[in-house]
Amino acid sequence: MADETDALYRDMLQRMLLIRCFEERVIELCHRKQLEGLVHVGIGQEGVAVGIAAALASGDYLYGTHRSHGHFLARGTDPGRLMAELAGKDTGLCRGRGGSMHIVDADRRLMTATGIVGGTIPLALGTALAAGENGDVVAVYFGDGASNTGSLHECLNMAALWKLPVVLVCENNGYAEFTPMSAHTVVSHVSVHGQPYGIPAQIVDGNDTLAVLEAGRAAVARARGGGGPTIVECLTYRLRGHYVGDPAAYRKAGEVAEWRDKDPVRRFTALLQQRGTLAANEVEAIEAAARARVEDAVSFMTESPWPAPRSVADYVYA
Amino acid sequence: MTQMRYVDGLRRAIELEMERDQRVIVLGEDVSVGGPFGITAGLLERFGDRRVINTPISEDSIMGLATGAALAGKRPIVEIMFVDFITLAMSQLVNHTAKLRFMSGGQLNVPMVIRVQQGAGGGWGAHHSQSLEAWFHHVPGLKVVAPSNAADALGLLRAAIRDEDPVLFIEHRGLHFRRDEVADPDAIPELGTAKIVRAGKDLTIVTYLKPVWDALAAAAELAARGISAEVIDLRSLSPLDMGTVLRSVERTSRALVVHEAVLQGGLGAEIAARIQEAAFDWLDAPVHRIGAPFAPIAASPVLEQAFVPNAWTIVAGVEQMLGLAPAAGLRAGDARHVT
Amino acid sequence: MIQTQSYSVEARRKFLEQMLTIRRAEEQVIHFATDHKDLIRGHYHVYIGQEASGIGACAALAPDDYVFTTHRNHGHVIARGGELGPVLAEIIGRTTGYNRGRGGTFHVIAPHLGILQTSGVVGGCMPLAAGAAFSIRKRGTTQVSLVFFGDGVLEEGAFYEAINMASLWQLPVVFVCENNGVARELRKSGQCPTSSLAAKQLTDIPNAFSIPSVIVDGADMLAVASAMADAVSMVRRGAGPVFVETRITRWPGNAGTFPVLIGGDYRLEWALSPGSAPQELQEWLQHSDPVALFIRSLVADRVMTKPDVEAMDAQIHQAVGEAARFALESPAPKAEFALDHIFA
Amino acid sequence: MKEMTFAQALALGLTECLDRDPRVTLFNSSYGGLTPYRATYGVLREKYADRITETPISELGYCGIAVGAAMTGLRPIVALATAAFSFEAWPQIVNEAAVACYGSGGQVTAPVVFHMLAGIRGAGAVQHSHAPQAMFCNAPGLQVVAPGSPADARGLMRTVALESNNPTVFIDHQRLQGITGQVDENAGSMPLGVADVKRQGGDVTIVAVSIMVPRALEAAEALARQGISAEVVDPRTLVPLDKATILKSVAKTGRVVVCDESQLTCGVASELAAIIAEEGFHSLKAPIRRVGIPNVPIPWHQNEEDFITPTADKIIAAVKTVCTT
Repeated sequence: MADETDALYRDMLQRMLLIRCFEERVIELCHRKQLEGLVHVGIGQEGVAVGIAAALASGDYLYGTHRSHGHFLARGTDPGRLMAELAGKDTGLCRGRGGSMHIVDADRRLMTATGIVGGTIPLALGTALAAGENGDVVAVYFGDGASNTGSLHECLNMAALWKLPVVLVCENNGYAEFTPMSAHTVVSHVSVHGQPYGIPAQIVDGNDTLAVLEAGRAAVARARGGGGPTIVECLTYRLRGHYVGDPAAYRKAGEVAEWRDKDPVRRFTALLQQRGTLAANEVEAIEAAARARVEDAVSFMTESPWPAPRSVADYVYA
Repeated sequence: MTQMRYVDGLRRAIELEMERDQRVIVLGEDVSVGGPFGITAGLLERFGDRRVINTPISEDSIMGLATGAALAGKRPIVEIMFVDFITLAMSQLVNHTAKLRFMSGGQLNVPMVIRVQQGAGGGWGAHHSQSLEAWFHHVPGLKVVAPSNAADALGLLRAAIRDEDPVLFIEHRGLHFRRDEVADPDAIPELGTAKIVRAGKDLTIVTYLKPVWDALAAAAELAARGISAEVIDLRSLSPLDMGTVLRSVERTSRALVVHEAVLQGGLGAEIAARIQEAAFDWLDAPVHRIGAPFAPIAASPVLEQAFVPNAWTIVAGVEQMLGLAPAAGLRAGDARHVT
Repeated sequence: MIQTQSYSVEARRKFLEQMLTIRRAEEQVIHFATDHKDLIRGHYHVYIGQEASGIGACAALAPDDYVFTTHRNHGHVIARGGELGPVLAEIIGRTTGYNRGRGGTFHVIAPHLGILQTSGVVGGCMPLAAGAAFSIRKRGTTQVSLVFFGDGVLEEGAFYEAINMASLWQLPVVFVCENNGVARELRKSGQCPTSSLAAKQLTDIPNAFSIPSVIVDGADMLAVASAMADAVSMVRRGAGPVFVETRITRWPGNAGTFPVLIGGDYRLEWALSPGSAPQELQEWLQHSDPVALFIRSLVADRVMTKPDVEAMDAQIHQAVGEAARFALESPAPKAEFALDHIFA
Repeated sequence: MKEMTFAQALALGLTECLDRDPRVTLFNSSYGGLTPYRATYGVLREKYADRITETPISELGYCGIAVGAAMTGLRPIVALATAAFSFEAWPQIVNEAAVACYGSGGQVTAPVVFHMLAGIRGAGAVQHSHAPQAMFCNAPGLQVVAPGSPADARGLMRTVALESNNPTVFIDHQRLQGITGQVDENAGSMPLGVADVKRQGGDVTIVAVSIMVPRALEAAEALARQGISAEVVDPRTLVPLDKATILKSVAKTGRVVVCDESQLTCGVASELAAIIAEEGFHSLKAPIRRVGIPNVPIPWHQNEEDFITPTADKIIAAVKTVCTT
């Protein structure tokens, strides 16, 4: 049992470091103009991505947001094909159609990310309606910004009404795009909106990876057991701007530093060392391995061919 | 040869496909009681509430929800009660339903049907009488079907349900209760095939939905005056069967496009533009368009009638094209007010 | 719960007059639809059984306040002071109607009464009402914006987006939810979820946005009037938005797709002795019809005698009849008019 | 006369509107973000703090709020960022704003401006590159303006925000922001429904909308060097539309290329081509060609994006076809 747990935790840390290295490299590539377009990174939110992914079974579905690199990597998406998609290469997950905001990895039941705030919540409900019959659960990510969209509220109602097997994971990073939550809504926590419909909420420290895992497991178990939807509100923080290149001047002084101390990767590493899961020198090894995978991903991306412009109309219809 | 009402054709198509394919589900506001036109009546009793699902009044989320169900292997038929209410579902329809196959580079497909009914008649006013097909013809990834009779309502709906892509299935409220001969109840036409419903040699009238019947009435009236009009029922608007249209125009050298939707920016503009592009040298006269004026639809019966093309507006349009004197007692200007 | 205020004899007579006016006008609308072929060709919605809600709300408003409503708007327009002639004329699309026949039954709009839009789209008016309130704030007047809507609106995203911003910006708007499918025993209090809303209590939703709310028995004329007076004065004082749920038991005539006058036009005897009414109506008349309940209380309190009520009703009957004739004799709009007023 | 960029001219127009009329108020969807004012927003925000409302991510809600405010004495401008977000707000724009005047028989007006960045912005991908102008042109009750030069941007903003009492969709384009042009700072507002002949020519008429205007002018220069004299007509406003000026030019040249950066099927170019083909039939010497986006969503990568973008080269190619048939 202990070994199993250790193995799981080690694996989770590997994924967190992979995400961190991947996104740091993405930022670098953007600055070097080797990647372009609107790219959103979730550095500082890896704990949520990995905690939730670990709580889901392989048959479960997951829907993302515009900030989903981490959600996908945590679930095992190949970094090479993801990087290739970010670059718009023919070998990308979506053969260059999607780009950073619109990634899909259907083989891993990562149905879609989206450029529309709150846009995947109804999709997730529908998948829950269909997949629930086979005992599969659907998790969907949304940010605090989405709490002001009508679609979240329409969906809270229907999810509760039909007891759908869906886990609504709110990544509350305190900012809707460029604006602090307090300027957008009167509620203190997004999960408050579930109360009128009797949807239970778990508010967790999103930078405490194990807390996310536990909350995620409980919500998934409840959904699988026919208990209906749960909101898991993860309080976290993106250490970078809204998009790569956003100077993020709108943040309070000291805010970033304060959250750096709560960096989920560092906290989880420390925890694993504490409980003896990792030997002191093991972390470097894991990090080195992650960097190596990211470098492979970059070379895969670089060496991959561009899509043929003439293929532009492919996949509009079957 | 059996007789059938348009609504019966629709219900029959849904029943047949639900029997044939367990993945087919029906969602919408009040579908359990049949909706305002009774089309889904009886389905709940027959197929149960796991396959016939009443939704709240949440159009945008219903659209997204059906899309998500399609992604996970269902074949949803969503009913949006009035096409006007699809305006509340534009975000999901345009940003997800229509695009997921493309966005995912072919990893995903969204086999679903969105059933709507539209059209003037009944004095339901500006929020319940619009004809909006042009918007959706402009959205890549969607197919758009518009049957004018019971046989097509039956056959095309079955084809739409079996299609691998999202199909917006547009019914016309004014046709729901008309009765037609259905030659072959098992026929399932291919989407994107137009049909010549009356052969002629002097001009081609291209139309769809209710105006098909007005065009046929006009053609009969014109025949009495020795003018032979060919009438083409497009049946599906996306994909659009321009081949049939162009072959006809090549023979007649004159084309008139008729629809109930607002003329400006309507499907007629697209068809006219393509005809003049491809058949420029054959044309003896400009491609003429008849459609609704650029205004929302008023409730008053007189005002409503003033919007909608009818047999006389079509006759008047043809007279104008052929440079004929208007028929006795009928000036082109009055035509649209005559019923 | 709300403290029911005491109302003067005049005030109570006025309430009854408005109730009977709406009741008779809506009966006339049903006659338009059923006695004349194609006069009202499409669907239409009547306000019978909901009179107290609209009258109580409008009584609390000042002349320059704004009102937004829905496809079920006839009663609201009349309660707000709409004249019978132009209202009935609009409902049947005549040029003498408030919108010159443009809107018909779905869209009776009366800007001179502050009624700026009656939307046929569920939830369509919610942001508009918040917007009018936004403009009030910006212009610094003491007006309020009031919006009537059915319980179905709580299923629409537009509702949430509007109440979130109304609460966030403390806008002077009164949200009046006419929950018109409530079992009689639940009208005063208790949970009453709707078939397609998971919330056990509608007011929990605005409360989650820190919007204060009140639930009132929509069949109790004076209770509604008091609740609305409190709500409107709170909002006018700058307390931000308030949500009022008026709970209404459906009139049996509204059971089907189209309204039906069970047993013909409403008879005052039915109000005084429900036993004399057709079977299907008796329970409603006994417990849920705001008009019957109010007439009985007026008679019991000796505010009016049976003959007073009959005289008042006779006058209203005549006024509605004249208005109906006016509407029917009014010209239909010219076809060319279809092209007017697309742009200002 | 002063040389300025499109973005500067827009900001100038907007500040003039805010200064001249206290009823003008701005709803901005997010701090800078993707809105048309991203370049100049910092300054605006400082100068007009009380006139600007920063909204939650509730397009449906705040567009409706703007309409309601417009019905009751304000003149709101909504900066809707990318035109894709107009789909969130669709019901309020087409069901409420567009019919307010008509539905009330002319009693209610909704003078609101929905300002959005339409079209291919560069890696906007499938959900941030929409060009819905054709759809708005098919929605009676909406005015649709689409300036293609700095001076027009400023002039039209002044007209729709200060003078017009109708709801207006202001079609803007990310790739117009940097283009420069002469702006007469003393000029007032600009009439709606008056097209502008941006370049005189005798052989062919190029009708160009919004971003296609600079591209058409570039094409015309190149064509001139090859001995083809192209006239460039910019409708400037799509609703109302100045048919006369377009048909006058067609009568002169007999050959037409229509350009708009939106999907071709049922696009703006189709409507313009249909009008010209019908009302200018007898002066046409060759079929009208349309230059637009093929019927696909906008792919993310530059290779594919460039491939479907209607460029000056594509206009040149189309002109050559119509001039050789």
